[in-house]
Amino acid sequence: MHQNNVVAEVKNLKVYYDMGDRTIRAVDGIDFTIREGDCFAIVGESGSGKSTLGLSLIRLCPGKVSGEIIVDGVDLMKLSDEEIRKFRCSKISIIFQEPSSALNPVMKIGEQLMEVFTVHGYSKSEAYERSVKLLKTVGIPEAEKRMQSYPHQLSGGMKQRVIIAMAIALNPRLVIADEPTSALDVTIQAQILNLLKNLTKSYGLSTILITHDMGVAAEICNRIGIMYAGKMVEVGELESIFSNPMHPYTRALMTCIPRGLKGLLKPLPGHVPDLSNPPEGCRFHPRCPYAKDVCKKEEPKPLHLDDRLVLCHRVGEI
Amino acid sequence: MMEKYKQLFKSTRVQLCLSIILLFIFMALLADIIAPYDPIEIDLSKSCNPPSKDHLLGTDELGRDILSRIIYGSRLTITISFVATALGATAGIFFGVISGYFGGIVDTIIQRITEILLALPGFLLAIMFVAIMGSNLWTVIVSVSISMTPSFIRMVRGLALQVRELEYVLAAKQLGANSIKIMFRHVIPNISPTIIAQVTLNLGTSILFASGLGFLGIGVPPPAPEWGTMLGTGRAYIFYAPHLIIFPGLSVFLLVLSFNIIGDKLGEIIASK
Amino acid sequence: MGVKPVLSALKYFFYRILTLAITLIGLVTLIFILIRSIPGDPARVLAGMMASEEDVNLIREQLGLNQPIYVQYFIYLKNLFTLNLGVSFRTDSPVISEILARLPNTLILAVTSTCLAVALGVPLGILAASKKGGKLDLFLSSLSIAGISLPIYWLGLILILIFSVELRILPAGGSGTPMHLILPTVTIALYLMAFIVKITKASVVDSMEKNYVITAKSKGLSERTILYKHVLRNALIPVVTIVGLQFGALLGGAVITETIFAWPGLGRLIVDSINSRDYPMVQGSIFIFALLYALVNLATDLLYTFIDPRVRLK
Amino acid sequence: MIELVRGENLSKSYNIKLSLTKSIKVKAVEDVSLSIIKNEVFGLVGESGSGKSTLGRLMLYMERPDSGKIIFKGLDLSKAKGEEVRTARRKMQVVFQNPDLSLDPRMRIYDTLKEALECCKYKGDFKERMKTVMEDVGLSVDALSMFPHQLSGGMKQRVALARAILAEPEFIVLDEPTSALDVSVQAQILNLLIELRKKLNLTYLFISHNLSVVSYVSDRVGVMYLGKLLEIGECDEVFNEPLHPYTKLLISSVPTLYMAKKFFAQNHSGVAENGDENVSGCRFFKRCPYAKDICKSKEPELKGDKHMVACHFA
Repeated sequence: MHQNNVVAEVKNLKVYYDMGDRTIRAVDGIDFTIREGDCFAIVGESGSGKSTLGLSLIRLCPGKVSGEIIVDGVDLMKLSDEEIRKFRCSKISIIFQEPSSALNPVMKIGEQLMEVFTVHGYSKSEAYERSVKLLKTVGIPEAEKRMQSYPHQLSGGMKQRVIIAMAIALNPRLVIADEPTSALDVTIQAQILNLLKNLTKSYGLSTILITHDMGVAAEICNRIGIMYAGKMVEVGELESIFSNPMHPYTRALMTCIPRGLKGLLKPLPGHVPDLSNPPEGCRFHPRCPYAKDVCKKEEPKPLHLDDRLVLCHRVGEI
Repeated sequence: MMEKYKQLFKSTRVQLCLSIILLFIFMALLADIIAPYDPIEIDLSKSCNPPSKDHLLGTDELGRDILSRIIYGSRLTITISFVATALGATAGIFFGVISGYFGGIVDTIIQRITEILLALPGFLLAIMFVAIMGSNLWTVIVSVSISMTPSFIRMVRGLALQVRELEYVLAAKQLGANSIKIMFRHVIPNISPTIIAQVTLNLGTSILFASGLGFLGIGVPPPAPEWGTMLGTGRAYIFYAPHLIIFPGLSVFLLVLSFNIIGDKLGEIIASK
Repeated sequence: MGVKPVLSALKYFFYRILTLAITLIGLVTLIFILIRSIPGDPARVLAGMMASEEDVNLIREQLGLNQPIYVQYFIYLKNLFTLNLGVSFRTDSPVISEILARLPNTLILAVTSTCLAVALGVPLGILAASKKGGKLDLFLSSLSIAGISLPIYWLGLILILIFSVELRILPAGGSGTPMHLILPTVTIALYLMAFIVKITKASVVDSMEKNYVITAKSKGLSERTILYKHVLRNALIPVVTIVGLQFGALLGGAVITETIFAWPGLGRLIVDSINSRDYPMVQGSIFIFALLYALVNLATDLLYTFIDPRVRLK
Repeated sequence: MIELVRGENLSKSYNIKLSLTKSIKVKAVEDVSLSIIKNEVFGLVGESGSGKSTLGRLMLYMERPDSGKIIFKGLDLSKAKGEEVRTARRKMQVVFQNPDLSLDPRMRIYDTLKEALECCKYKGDFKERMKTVMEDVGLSVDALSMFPHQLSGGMKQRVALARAILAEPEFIVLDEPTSALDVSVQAQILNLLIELRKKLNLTYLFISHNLSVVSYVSDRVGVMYLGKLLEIGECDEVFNEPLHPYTKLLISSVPTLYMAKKFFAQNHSGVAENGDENVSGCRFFKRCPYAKDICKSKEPELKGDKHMVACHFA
């Protein structure tokens, strides 16, 4: 279907946290590919490892990371600290969840925004001009005035716009958005999602959107990956996953969400496992209504069906 | 929570500090038995003798054995430190919880009084009280405890203000639990870790204050072997009998350091939640 | 700036001055009550046991002790706030002139030691924070907690022992030359520095864990730039406040240091007056101390509103 | 249709400090009347700052309204005696949003429930009663001996619910009970709530910012914006045929799994701001695409029979 260029490729990515007496395997062998213009959603519940994944992609994760992260043909894992610094923001950037804590409270908005340019070699005056333009692009009224504002003088939605401006400032190849709207009200969330959608189009950005909300994913993404307990259990085109979810967890997620339909929801029993001691075999088997003996013993191998990838022993049977 | 406190005792530094504190408490309790000499009896023939076999830490200007004076002095220091802190902390918790939990006019009154007491740095406040009330063991204890009470009230009040808005307190209120019960069952237990850390630090500070008063000659009056008082009288002989000031000061330092290290570690553990 | 923000800042300033005055009135009222509540004739208490009947009568006259208690109280307040602090029993000169003569010495000591402590303590605190968990951090942190636990009077004596008794390079006490300033300054500065190292480190470590640091990293800033540009700007705000408050508390510590080094400041004046039962002098110097302390705290608060944009007076 | 609780003309405002000199009065709830019918689930939706939680607390009489009254089963609580109020409040229980703050971290579950039973002066066997309630909320009896930190978020919410139903309430305010939970756990709790309501004959006031959750559990809904109720009606009616422009905006803002029509949300760019509630006209005026002059000058009343709306043009 897509013959576009590959922007990023993640191979066998693992992130472990060493806690002394135990190891938390937050991300445990994940592969995926981002193509140009893709908006790839990574959906999972808390404790699925999705935020760790996001941070590790830009090499800001404090845990032990292994595997390959290839962005624009360069393996980030092989770069020196100095090289990765230059890579950040210019090739790969990130948008965080909490707009109120992500900005430095004692620095002016303009100063924080201009910094992105100056650190990557722009002159002060050029940085200023570009920053003002950028603020206008992300829909902040009175941009010149706002350059002189401090973060606490802006609303949550406005702060998130500033952060988005920073992320797209140098026109990077890949933007990671980690729950960009979870801290915002729903009407503001709609505005921000809309902005992200428009920017992706006009800038030709490729994005990874990390979220717990299937609805948010559906809103702006074209491909989707479902994470559960450190594993990517299903990856595919948005429409095809929504019309035909193959993994039992994906199905459960979709039937858990109230959608204005009356009648009882079908909740999953139990909760997300402890990642320092995940279940043997398929990590989902204790909560899975279709689990058989094989699921308890053997870890399922990735199964490729057309454009779909599923991690389940019982694909096709259920 | 208990596991966190266990973590405290695992640290070697804390173990060392605890042993030092216990050593001084032990000295205070058994002073009559372990002290080699009478701490008060004067023998001018032995004035300012340097440390020797007979007098391990030497003798002071009036020929009294310094080791014995330090041993008996630990009684005063430990008493002052624990009693003053207990008084200050009790008053601080009492007024702080009332102020923070009930708010309103009671809060305003307590706050104003606290502000007045905070109008002077703690040590000066203690000096002011002993200056007016005169110097003896009890006025020193009361002055030191009053000097630590206002900041204690402030801290406890702040904590109580936070806890009273917490959901489990609101839920208990909705069930009809009365305020006294809520205070003892929810508020005080939940602010106790921070209080314990603060109390530990105050044990050290109260020693510094009490012996500071002694040093200035307005603390526990001579001939009582109070460490600060010993330093104050001994400093006149600094040019030819430095041992008079080295050992009492070292005792103060060790004890205060021990309390401070434990208090710091406690604070660290609470913050690591 | 328009007229309105200036007005609002002025309003705040007057509000603070007003609360300051109320607090001071509270404090002197407390002293008034305490002195009156001591059993016996207040005039006799104030004059001391050795005073002659004439002196006692003179004091009774001065303080209006023959009049009803509320009149006494107002006379007392009026006297304090017009800085008419009475006459010293010991020297027979006005209390206020004695105090004013000593005050500069105390201030010199406080300012030099604070400067020294800040100049050394802040960089060391930052250093400890940036090497958090390492050997240097352990060393500096241990040194800092030891410094805080050191009884300042003992530290002073030990310094005298080393530099005056053994090495004979610095005077043990007195005033007059810059040499005399060194030991008292170092004594206070060491304690204060230990304290500053501790809070600076805590504040810097705290700021380094904030989300905006990750944001800064994601922009491609180097660790060094992040520390100097982002972290310190946040971390030093509480440090400034605490140093301000400590400067006030230093005035209390001055009592001890001035006594050790025979430094003719306000602190030693208090101790000498207490020991010679010169009550007007004690009362007067405590009042002046409280006034100074309050002014320093007020200045610190105003400084805080100036350096932190979040509370800046609009 | 029997009315259980009624709030009449409730208002509540808080002082919020903006800077050292400036503080503003935020009207969290302003002149809101709400009647809750026995056995219904009334859903209250609104964004942050809409005052929905404050309204919930007022209905519980947990906070006293500045003006207006609460009538529980015909009893005006503002006029009732202390003991009557306590009994009434016991019949009105609450479950909060944050499972970590809902339970005292230093008390075992058993003690938390015991406290509730003691407060209700329960006469029977504590153990038996707890066992029944734990079964009701789907927890095993083993959990009684545990501390909150040993339980998952969903289990903590179940305990909070158990504590509430121990008092045999008739009315429960559920303040965002599932917002801190994962979707799979949220579904468990929502189903449990529906089940319990049938079994124990309960009435809920369900507060949430999540429209799909509210539409799933509610019979009737109210939409709040900056301290005012803008629309009330049967759940299906409000969600399918919203009358107020704000309700329309809210509904079209929700990301759904279906590609819904997004015209309204996409063409909208306002924010609710502090102070907007102080305008003389409609509070949604600034953000409303249909606003006319009258909206600026005159505040619309909440009108209608079953489906009520506060808009000049509905």
